Amino acid sequence: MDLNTKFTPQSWPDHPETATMEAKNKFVGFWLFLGGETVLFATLFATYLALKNSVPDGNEFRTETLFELPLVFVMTMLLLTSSLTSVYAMYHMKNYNFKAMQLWLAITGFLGLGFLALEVYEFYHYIHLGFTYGNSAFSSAFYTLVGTHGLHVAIGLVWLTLLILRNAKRGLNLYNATKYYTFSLYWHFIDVVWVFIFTVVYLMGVVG
Amino acid sequence: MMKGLKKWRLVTLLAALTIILSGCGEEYLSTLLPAGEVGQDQFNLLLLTTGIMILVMIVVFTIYFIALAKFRRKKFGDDHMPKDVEGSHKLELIWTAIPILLVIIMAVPTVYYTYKLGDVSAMEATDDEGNAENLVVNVTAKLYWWEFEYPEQGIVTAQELVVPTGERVYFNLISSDVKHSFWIPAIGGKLDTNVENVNKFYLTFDKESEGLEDGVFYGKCAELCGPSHALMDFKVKTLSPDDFDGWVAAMQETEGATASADSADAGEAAFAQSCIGCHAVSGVGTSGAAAPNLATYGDRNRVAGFLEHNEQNTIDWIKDPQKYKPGNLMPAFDSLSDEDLDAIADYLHGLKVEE
Amino acid sequence: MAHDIEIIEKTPAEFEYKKRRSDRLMRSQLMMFALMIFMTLISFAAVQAGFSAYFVIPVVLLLAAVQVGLQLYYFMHMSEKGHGLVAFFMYGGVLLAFLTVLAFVTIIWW
Amino acid sequence: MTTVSNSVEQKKGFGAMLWDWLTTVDHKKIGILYLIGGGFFFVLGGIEAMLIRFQLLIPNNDFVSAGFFNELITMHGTTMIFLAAMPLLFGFMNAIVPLQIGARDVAFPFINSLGFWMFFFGGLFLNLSWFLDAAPDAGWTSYASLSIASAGHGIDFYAIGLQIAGAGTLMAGINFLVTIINMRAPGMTYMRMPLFTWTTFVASALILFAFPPLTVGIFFLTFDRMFGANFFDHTMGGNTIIWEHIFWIFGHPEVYILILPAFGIFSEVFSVFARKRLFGYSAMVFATVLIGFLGFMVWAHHMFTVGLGPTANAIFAVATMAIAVPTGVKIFNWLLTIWGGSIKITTPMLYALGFIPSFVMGGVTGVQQGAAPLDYQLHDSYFIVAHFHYVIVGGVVLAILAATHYWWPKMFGTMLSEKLGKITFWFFFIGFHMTFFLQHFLGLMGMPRRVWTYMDGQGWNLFNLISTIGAVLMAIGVIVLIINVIITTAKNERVGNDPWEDGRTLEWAIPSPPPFYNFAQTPLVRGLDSYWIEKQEGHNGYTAAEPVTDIHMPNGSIIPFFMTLGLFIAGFGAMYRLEHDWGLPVLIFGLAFTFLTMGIRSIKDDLGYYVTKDQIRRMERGRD
Repeated sequence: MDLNTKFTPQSWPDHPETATMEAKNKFVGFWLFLGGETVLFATLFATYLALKNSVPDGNEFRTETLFELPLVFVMTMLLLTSSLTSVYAMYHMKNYNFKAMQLWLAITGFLGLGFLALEVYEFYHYIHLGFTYGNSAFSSAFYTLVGTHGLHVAIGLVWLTLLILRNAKRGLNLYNATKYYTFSLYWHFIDVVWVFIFTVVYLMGVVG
Repeated sequence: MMKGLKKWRLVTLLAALTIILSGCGEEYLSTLLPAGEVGQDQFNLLLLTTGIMILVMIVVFTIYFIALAKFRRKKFGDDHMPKDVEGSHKLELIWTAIPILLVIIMAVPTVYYTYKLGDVSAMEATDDEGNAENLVVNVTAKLYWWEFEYPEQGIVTAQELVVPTGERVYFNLISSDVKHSFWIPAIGGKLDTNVENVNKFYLTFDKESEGLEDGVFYGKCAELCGPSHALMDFKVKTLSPDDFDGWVAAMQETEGATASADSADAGEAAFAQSCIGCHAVSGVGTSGAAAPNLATYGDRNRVAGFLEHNEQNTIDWIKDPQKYKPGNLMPAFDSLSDEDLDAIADYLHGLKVEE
Repeated sequence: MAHDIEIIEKTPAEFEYKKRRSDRLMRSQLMMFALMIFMTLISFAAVQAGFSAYFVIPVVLLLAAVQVGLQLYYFMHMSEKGHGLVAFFMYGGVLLAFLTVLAFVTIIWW
Repeated sequence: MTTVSNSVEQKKGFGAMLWDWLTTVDHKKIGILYLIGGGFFFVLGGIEAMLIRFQLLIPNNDFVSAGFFNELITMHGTTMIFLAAMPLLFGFMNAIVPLQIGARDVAFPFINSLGFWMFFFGGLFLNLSWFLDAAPDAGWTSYASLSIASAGHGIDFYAIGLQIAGAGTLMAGINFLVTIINMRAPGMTYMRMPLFTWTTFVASALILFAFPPLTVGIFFLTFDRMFGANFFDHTMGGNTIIWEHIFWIFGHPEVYILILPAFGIFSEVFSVFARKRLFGYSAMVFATVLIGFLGFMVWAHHMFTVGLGPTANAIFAVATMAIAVPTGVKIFNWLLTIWGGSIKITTPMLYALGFIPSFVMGGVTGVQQGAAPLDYQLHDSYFIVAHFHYVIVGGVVLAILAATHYWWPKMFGTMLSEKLGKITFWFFFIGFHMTFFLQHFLGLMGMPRRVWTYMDGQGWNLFNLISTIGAVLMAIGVIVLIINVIITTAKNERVGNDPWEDGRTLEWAIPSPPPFYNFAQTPLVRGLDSYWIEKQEGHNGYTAAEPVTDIHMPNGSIIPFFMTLGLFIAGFGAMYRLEHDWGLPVLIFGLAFTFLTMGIRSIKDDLGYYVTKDQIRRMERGRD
């Protein structure tokens, strides 16, 4: 493959993310990876549900009293919006508008960063209350589930930063179009997982 | 030459016969010689499935050996090109339908027995006066010994389960350290003793153990639980209901029994010095002891569940338990004098509730 | 060179068509986003309003499932051509996920 | 433009050769690496097995200590499943599947190499436990209450080693999936794929869905043991049954991950040496997919005695029995494949013919265990040991040995001795049945599994003695195989494209061993058994789908090796973090090193190189 082939909006293919063999492989492989991730998170969710509110005698921490919905709501909005901004980025990618794509991706990154900061704050707050990782089986399951999601966000941010910086000078080509596209898939997947986290962990936790 | 061949055949036949006959195992330990309703149900299921499976195997092996004999390239020559066959819907339908049928034949009794053996609803049943109708035994598995509590009777014993014949005995099973599994092969199997929940099931003992080689059925731990997993045996004594009532009464009479340091019996005195902190000698109590209850030590069949029941083994065990059951929790009492050890062993082997 | 990607220049008409189509797609995605935000609001509101758990839990779970469907089909384009096998594997994953969760909430009960 | 890489050059120094193997991304070489790695661990696991059998030779034996025995059984199981059977199958998948579908390489050559090194370093990590501290001793299932209670670092080695190796397996699985989905030659539709490719495909799908739960489970175990979590500590609200579920949600599909490729291998062997196409090909494909699917629905049959309650037990019992149906379909299709064929008894065919009765035995006892109430008696007894060895050895190991003989000429260009091969077979086959047949009865006679020793007078002595003798015969068989490999390699008599003369699939249409680019021109596939079709029409070779063009090939890379090395180092840091000061820095250094290599990989473009038309023509001519 040639990195130097220059495209115009007119010659840019309809589906640049699957325009070459390598791209097709990456595309399918990444989707399959997401299929595996589904099962990975399912196991974490299942464990969380089995251990929800399962604490030793005398331990006060329960989902009903611990979680605070306003914070979770803000986090949810940040992440949902970042999902939309990455859709905008892909819209510009398909139209061969490199600058606009980079810009929207940067916005996506900042929203993600905001989400992550709030999550760190949330954990810090709980730990301050005494709800540490080793506090109970419940706390272990909670931090592992939500933390694994947070780790995915963090990895996504590093990936995004590398993408934006690495390609800033050379613009779009068929080599990096797939990379951008798979990143957006990844980011949406993180959002999907969060939808279940705020529903199953927080909303259902507050309801009891 | 012929004679030699015949002899060889005879030897082979005899060897095969020995293997087949010994293939049933020992009466006190083998699932193939069930001595209770549960084991019998399970054995019947074994016979049914084995029958069906042998049928399947006969069909497969017949086709297999005929094909092997008939279609050899040696016969056809190297140039022979067999006809390519894509498949046969009719044949494929047959060998899909028949296995489905066989599976259904096996599935029906499987489901039936699963529910039957899992039915512990009678466990809590009481008669008009509020007495439990059925015998319940609480089993606690520990590293590497078994504790049996009879809550209704208020008694507790260790290593040897004593049960009446001819009735369903219900079990509450739990483990106090790591997971074990409670198995009496000849009576029926098996249920894990988990650490976090009580498992319940029942067994029926239809044969008195007295006539058996050692006078007991063998029980096993069936879940890897550490170095001495292999040695975590227990014994089961099955008595007629009357004898069982007698045993319970005798156990209840040991209430308050203890070892006194001032005793004239040197063994009892030494025992009171070194052992009573962990080992009770009264059969009245509840589960949760740190070490096996020794009220029936003299009645037992084995030392530590597996060593031959004599005083020398008792002494050796006390001196260095780790040597016999690595990883068990009893400290070594090698500082005890030989006289003390002898006396303790004497004393222990005298602890009996049975005549 | 032979192994390079063939570059096909679109005619102005084709290009216009492509642009229109991608704008249309973008608009529908924006709509879906609004829908998702709306559903999230309902979920949070239902919980804050303090309805019975027997009502709230099925509702929020259903809304979550719908949201995920929207993400997969609109944002991740799973309905588009060439996603058949991918969708098969995703559904496989979802089925196993469901089984796992079902098992963990039914047969680990103590 | 870079020219042809060093892989075509001959005569290199040892250093250059080592570098070549460390950096290779060629699927055929990685296949060989898997065979070497898997073979090494297979021998290691075999030695452990022999020690186990010698301990159980006579009652009250104290050949090994109780603690050491538990380490032996744990490492034997873990090694054989994760480090021997699976990698050996991966070896054949890597070497053969791309050839069968007419591809020049796998979809992700770099990740292929990474997957191998992760398997290898994970296995190394696990086995270093023999020399450092203590080996894991809670059984290959590592049930939680015991694995949490186990002192020392044994279980930590298990957790971290398997985590690294498991990640490698997951990568390999995705790689095979994408390869088969995307890289098939023109005309190679799904329903024309050889059965070995099909089973690789389904097994890889199982890997994709089964390994993430294992990853999570092992993380729980790691966190509980090393980082203060409480998933399995019931005094803190934890629950050990969660581990059992997670382990078997992974563990049961794992069995199918092993056995399906074995089915694929035998399907190839039967049809080649019966000189007849596979009977009921589409039914075979369907059965494969169905077995893979059902494989996920039955995990709790490993937990019938846990106390899940009659309803759960009944459901899982019936689901388990249902698997017998597609498996039965397969057995009968194989029988009908040889029926009416022209059976040539070569070594691979001998293994295939030995497989049928052995596997049927293992299969029927599996159905018996599916009957939950009966399983209450069988579970955790020697009956189970007998059953799964009949399935794994009678199915998987026989398949691996068959494949070794069958594909050896394709992979190495020289034939293993048929005579020695048959000697191996008979020793192994007779030894295998001697070892395991009587263990069914030992179990029924009340012998629990995983026992370090047994008392005299329980009626178990004779059968245990016979069993150990059988194990010795198996060991002799393996030794003969090793001798065979050495002799064959020393003699190095070259063979042509199709040394069995009855090859049906594409891999036999190209030279043995194939050139590094596999196919000079992408082949055109015109039906099932495409090489057979060509031969019927008098062609020797394959029909090309394109003119000779430049071929794009990936560059070799040392990065996978270093990436894994970082994780390997980090593993020690994580483990010794609490008792040694150097633990935490080493953990951080290892992870940072891995991230650094990942960064290099993602920032530095690696676009591969081209082999030009002229070079290909020259090489192809030189071969004729």
